[in-house]
Amino acid sequence: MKLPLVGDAGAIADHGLEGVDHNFVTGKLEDLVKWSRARSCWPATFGLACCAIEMMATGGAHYDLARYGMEVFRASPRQADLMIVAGRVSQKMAPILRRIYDQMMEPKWVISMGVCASSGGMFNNYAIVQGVDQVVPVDVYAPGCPPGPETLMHAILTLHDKITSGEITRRRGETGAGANLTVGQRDGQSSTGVAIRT
Amino acid sequence: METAVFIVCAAIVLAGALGVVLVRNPVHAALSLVGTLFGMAVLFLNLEAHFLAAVQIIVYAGAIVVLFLFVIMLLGVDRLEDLSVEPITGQRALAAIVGLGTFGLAAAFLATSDIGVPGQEALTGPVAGQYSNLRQIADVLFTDYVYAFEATAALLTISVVGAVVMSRRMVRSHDAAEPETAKDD
Amino acid sequence: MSNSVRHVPRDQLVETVAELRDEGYVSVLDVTAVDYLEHPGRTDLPPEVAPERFELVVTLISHAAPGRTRLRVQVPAGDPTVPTLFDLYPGTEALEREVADMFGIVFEGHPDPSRILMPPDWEGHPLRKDFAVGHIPVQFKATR
Amino acid sequence: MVTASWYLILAAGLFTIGAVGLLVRRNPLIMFMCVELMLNAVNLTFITFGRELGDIGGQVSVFFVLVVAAAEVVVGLAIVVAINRRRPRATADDLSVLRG
Amino acid sequence: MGYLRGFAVTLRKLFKGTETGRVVTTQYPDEKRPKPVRFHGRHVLNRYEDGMEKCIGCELCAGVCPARCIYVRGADNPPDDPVSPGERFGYVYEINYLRCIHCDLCVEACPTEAITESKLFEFSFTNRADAIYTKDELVVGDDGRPQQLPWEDWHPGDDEHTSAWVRATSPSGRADYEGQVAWSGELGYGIRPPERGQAADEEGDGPDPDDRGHDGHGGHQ
Amino acid sequence: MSASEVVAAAASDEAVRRRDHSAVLRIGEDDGERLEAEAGAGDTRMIMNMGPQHPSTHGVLRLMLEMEGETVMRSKPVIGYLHTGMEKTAENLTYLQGPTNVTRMDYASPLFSELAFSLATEALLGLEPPPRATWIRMLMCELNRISSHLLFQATNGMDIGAVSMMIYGWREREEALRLLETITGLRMNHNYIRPGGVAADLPDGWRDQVLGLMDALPPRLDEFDTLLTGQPIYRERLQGVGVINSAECLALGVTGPILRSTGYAWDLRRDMPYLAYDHVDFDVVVGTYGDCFDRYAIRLNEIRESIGILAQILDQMPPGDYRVQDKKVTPPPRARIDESMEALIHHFKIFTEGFKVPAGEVYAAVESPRGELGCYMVSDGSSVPYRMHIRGPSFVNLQTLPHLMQGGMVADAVAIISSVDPIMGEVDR
Amino acid sequence: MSAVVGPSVFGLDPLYIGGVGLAEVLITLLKVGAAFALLLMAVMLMIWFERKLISDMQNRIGPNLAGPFGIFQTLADGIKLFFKEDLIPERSDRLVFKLAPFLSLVPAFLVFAVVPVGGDFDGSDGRVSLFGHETFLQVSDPPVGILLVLAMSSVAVYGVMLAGWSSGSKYPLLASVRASAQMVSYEAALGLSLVAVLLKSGSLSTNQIVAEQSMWNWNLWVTWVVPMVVFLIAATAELNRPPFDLVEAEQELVGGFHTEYSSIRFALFFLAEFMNTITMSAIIVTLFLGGPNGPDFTTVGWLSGLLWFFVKLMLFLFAFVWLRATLPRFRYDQLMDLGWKLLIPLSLGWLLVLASYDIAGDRGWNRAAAVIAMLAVMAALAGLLALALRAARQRRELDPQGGFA
Repeated sequence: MKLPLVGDAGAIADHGLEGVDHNFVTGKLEDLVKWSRARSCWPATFGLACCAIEMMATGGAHYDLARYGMEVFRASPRQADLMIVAGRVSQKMAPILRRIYDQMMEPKWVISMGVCASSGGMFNNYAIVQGVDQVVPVDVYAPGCPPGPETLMHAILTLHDKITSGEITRRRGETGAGANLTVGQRDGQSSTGVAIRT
Repeated sequence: METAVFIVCAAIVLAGALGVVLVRNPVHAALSLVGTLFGMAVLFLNLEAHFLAAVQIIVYAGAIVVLFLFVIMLLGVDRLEDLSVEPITGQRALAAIVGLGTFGLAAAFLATSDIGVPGQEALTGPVAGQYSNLRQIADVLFTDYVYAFEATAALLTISVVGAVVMSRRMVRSHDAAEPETAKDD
Repeated sequence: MSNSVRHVPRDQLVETVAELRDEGYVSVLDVTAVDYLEHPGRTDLPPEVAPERFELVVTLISHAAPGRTRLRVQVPAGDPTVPTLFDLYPGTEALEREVADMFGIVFEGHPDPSRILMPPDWEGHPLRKDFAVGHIPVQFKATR
Repeated sequence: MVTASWYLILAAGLFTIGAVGLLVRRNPLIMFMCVELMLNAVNLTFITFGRELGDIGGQVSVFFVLVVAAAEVVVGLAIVVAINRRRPRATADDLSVLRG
Repeated sequence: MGYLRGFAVTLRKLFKGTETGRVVTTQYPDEKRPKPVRFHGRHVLNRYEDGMEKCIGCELCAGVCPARCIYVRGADNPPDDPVSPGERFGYVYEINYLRCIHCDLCVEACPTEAITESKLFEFSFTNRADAIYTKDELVVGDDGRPQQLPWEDWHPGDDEHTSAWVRATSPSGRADYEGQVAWSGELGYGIRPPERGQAADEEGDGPDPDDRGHDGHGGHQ
Repeated sequence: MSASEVVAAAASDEAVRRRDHSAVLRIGEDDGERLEAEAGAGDTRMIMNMGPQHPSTHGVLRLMLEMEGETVMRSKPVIGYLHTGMEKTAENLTYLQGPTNVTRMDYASPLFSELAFSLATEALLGLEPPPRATWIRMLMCELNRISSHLLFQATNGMDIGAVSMMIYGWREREEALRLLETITGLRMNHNYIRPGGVAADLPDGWRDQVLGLMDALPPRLDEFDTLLTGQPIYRERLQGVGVINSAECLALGVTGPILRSTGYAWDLRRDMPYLAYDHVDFDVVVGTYGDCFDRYAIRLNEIRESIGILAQILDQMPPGDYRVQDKKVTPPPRARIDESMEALIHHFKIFTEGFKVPAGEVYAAVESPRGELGCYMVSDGSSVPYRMHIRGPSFVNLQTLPHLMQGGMVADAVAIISSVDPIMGEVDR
Repeated sequence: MSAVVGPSVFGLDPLYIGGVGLAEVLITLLKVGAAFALLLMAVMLMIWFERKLISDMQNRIGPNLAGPFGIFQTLADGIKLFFKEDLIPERSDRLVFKLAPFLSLVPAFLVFAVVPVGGDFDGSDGRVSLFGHETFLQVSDPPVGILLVLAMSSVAVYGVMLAGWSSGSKYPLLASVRASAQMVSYEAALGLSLVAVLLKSGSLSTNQIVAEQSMWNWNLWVTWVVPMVVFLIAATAELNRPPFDLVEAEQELVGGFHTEYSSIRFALFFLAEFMNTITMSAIIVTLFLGGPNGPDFTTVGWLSGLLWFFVKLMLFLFAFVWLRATLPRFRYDQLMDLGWKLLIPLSLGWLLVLASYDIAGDRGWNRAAAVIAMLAVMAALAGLLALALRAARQRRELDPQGGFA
């Protein structure tokens, strides 16, 4: 069914915003939606280790994530848009992390905060998943151990930029969208490192 | 207008009532009951009983059905009832006969007789008296029926005390007792 | 303030701890173990103690006369079992579970002998010396 | 035009449904709800008649019915809770334990 | 009335002029919190004042790194166009910032003060490859200032002090070596002054005249 | 209660043990759902999983709660979700690199882990760090204790539902962190206290900044008092919740504020002094009832005591070396490298293979904000610890959870977890 | 459409006195539309206001990047939620799950219908002239207005309760059980504190009640403050606002009843919560602070009423945020204790005191003496209650299984 100004209804139902025909009206609408997603990016309360403390400190008065409309830490993954993997992900935690990611609703984003989450950091050993991107697709990596609040904010702003420019959605589109993204081997880790038990 | 309201509400009331009887899930049954009660409340409005319409919602929908739901959730008895088994043979047939009989009798009585329904004309004008509905009820309630009224107060108090005593746990005394009292207002 | 070390045979561990408890050692602070598989040579053991692969280390503290006592128990690799101290000090529960998880030393009589840190289906005991660290190469551009 | 008979027939129907439900269902909670249906049917009758006869007494009676219904539900549900504590999955058939 | 006294506390915060009501937020990215002198940021590879690179490819930094995040390969200096003043230079120098924990052991280990840390900590990557900094990205530019990569957020003044200089030039615990200059000059900056150390302690603590960044500690001035 | 009486109570009190069995839910980690399915529908007890991703479990603690309605009957803490293999990692890092590893255990008070590690190493080496190093360590530890307890105030406020308290706690902690950052260059995980001393001398202007913090904090603490301590709702939430007594604490090996909340004054700083704590004067804060409120009040007042200690440290801070001057342990000053070939060789040796530590085994302990933080270290004579074990106070304290929670409600469970103040990095290591 | 139905359904609004024609229907529709739009705008601003104010109380800035001063923050949240993926959990009861958000939203709006937002009540009954028709500045003024408020607030519990139950998981279910107990309990206190107002006003119509409080003759003073305090506390509990937000206590129950909700359905809950906050504040203003009453300072009569109403509304919205910023959360049993053992007896007792004052006036007795005597009786009863509670607590503590050491 063809809708005026918007495009084919079936395509929209199947692909959401991506299925919308591009013209002036929908273009503006898409911009508006992207703006709102960037401006209202609610993080899940998902703290693991040292980085979680810094993540909370970022919400504190000195840095104030609320300025970006992000003080709404949602305990329920269903309502969260952004998962900040803050800290080292152990082999025991990885399946749970993945489950929580799967519980989040599209569109969703992941920031890998700190080197332990990003690649295992200095804990290059049996217990730690060497990079959370083996478990969930990561959009932005924040370096540091732990990253300072400003580093985290930089990562968040980077993410906002990517959301506004649509780059992430495009990338997801190319590699197999969202949760089904198959993550390649990284950092020399064998792919047998993590067994997802969900 | 009044006819339309009546028809719609009657449909809601009957559908809700059938829902209570036919639905397997107790929570759905309670929701159907709420539907019936709302329909009734509107019918009450149609009959110029404003006060009772509001009280109907406050007491029935706001307290009694909430209490039902509370008990259903508290006890976790929201499992589906197996309606395929008939506990007593012939019970349903009998119930259907009795039900239809009752309804038939009442309907036939109403249709044929002219007693009790002095005017089969439209129910429009206000109930006798120049005061508001609420004022009228209050006048009667606190004069003619004042002893009955006091008796209901006693009844409520006694039932609350009884409920608390009954639902108390034998072993653990201090929890879960309070919520059960949350029902009479 | 004193710190002392006592070497205790495995079968006397419980009695020794009970004695220490009566002497005023109010708490077991720590239960841990060491895997001496790759140790080049142990010089700190008294002659009467035969070195074994595992050594259980129990640290107790006395508050009345402030001091700690460390009990060192040799546990052979072939039979890594030790009686539990849970009945004397319930606070050893988690500590013993950790040792069991990390070293594979079995505590007989422990109320909950399950893994504590590693996932329940994990194979191996990470702190044993023959368990590999699991190091992987770090990613660099020049080593591609 | 809606006449009193309409209301009365509706009440009769409602009462019938409640009565049948009470006879058929075994879940004590649902049986309670059926009782409420029957009470509501009676309330409707009261108000209709009160309206017809121009007597506020009908509404007063409904008021008392409401209060008694509330009391009845309080006690009834307390019994259900108490029984359920002792015998989970009880149906109305099991309530014969209440007999001495 | 304990119930009510708490309300005064929260209400007082509404008066922005007072000390308790002061807004302490730093509005990143428009403004940045001033970083202390010793702040550990991302690394830079320094050059001598004549433009030669300080790194001699000795791999001490790589060896001491607990995260093994530094990869160095030395090579002999080409005699006609030497990169560093010594025999060898860092031919390959990479730091994997998804491993680096900013402990600064590399800075302490470096015998030539070649690697120090800047005050830049505002960077993040959308790509793992970006996180591996190569020597071209780490080494300071011709003006002695760190290079700015697209994903880094440098504010004016961030490049002033490639800090952790203090650890690189640590007197290793000896009080009598404090304040001694025993290091070489640096492209664009010359010889950096040391911290005053315990000398300042005895003189009494005035704020350092050349203001090295500890002015930013909101709330306690 | 004197120590001996407590011992007697602990020895004879079989009730402690009995309650043990009833308070701890002894089922496997994955058994919850199975048991749930097996239980009849009328069984009002249900097994609820709290965590590992739950807003109030402080990271990744998972609790299996057996509940009846809202009442917690038995419970079992399930840990290991943050197991990092730090003890294994320590066996691959030299003594010089060691602090970078241990500092990441208790990330709320990283300096204490570094201190315990350094004290153990120094004990094996037979070294005594110079006095200035000792006093700097004390200064840093007390600052860290303040920031750690402020963190507790924030998270405790958050768990009880006082949103402003959370932000205030973070705000004050940020001030303390900035001071730590000025001194060590990092906000957390400092790698500052090393075997043999500290990594760097105190920076210019440190005294003013410490004084500034000491001036700024007390009025803020009074604010906390108004906002929470004097708040009847808050007291109701915490008083009489999660009660434990001294005998139980000792039997469970509990240390720190939880032990002190029972009225049992035991603080390693006073009773088994390390560093120079015998040269400063401070009170050991104790509670009376052993409930959540006492634990909160102890932490709040320990901040005040720490401020008092800071004042004394400022007065007594000696000049001199801040690292032990042993060529084998401490790298030479930068100025010596150019002068002396020997110094250069030492520099290279220390940074490539580290320093060798005589064979032996040792246990050193400090009073961290959560209790006794011990480091057990075995050396085989090489430059890498043969075995390094940290006795984490949170790990042991966590065992009290089932006992504290029994009979409470879910909301109490949250308050209790908060009052135990576990740092999961140190629990799971 | 018969003229006779009008008054029975639409109450006493002078708009319908002369019969209902097209203009009247249009005006009514306009009022409904305006009220709805107003309420939506108010919710948007309220959420922003709350976030900004709470930030101010915490030395922060709060949302300031979405639009000027971050005023479009709520808009961004709304649009984002609208375009987010929706999910109905597998174990849920689909029908009820979908129904619940609307059950919570509709009563929130309906209550607002009886609030007179403006009008000149100084001497008159607040009618204003709209397009040449006399009407009230409220959507409807039923003769049982206050009962409608009570009815709607008691129906509001369904949304929360059914949302929790239908999600099919444990935390929401616990929240449901909490919600039903909490809201039903506080309903009683809410109703009883209202009775004091009814006693003084002698009417259930909101318009009447406001008209009774012309200028400064507010029910706040007339009922001697206590009923308003009780009402405010009970309303906070009814609204599930902190410190009574046990139903969605994040620290205990993750998200509470809306844990499993996402996307637009969650937004509806969000909307309902704040809409309820606004309508409840409006009700307090109407009942106790004289609604739009206040000195007239504009030339257009009804405008100053609107302004006064808005100012008073802001006062309560501020109070709700202030409560949130300051107080820690109650525990379930404390909440019940507060409701049953303090608020209900207090409002009941206060009612008796007020009644004794009135009766003494009617009978020509000494009013002060009557009130003092009544207060003495109340104090004695309170003492008895306290004694009973203490005895109960002592017995509970002696109970070996009930307490904890």
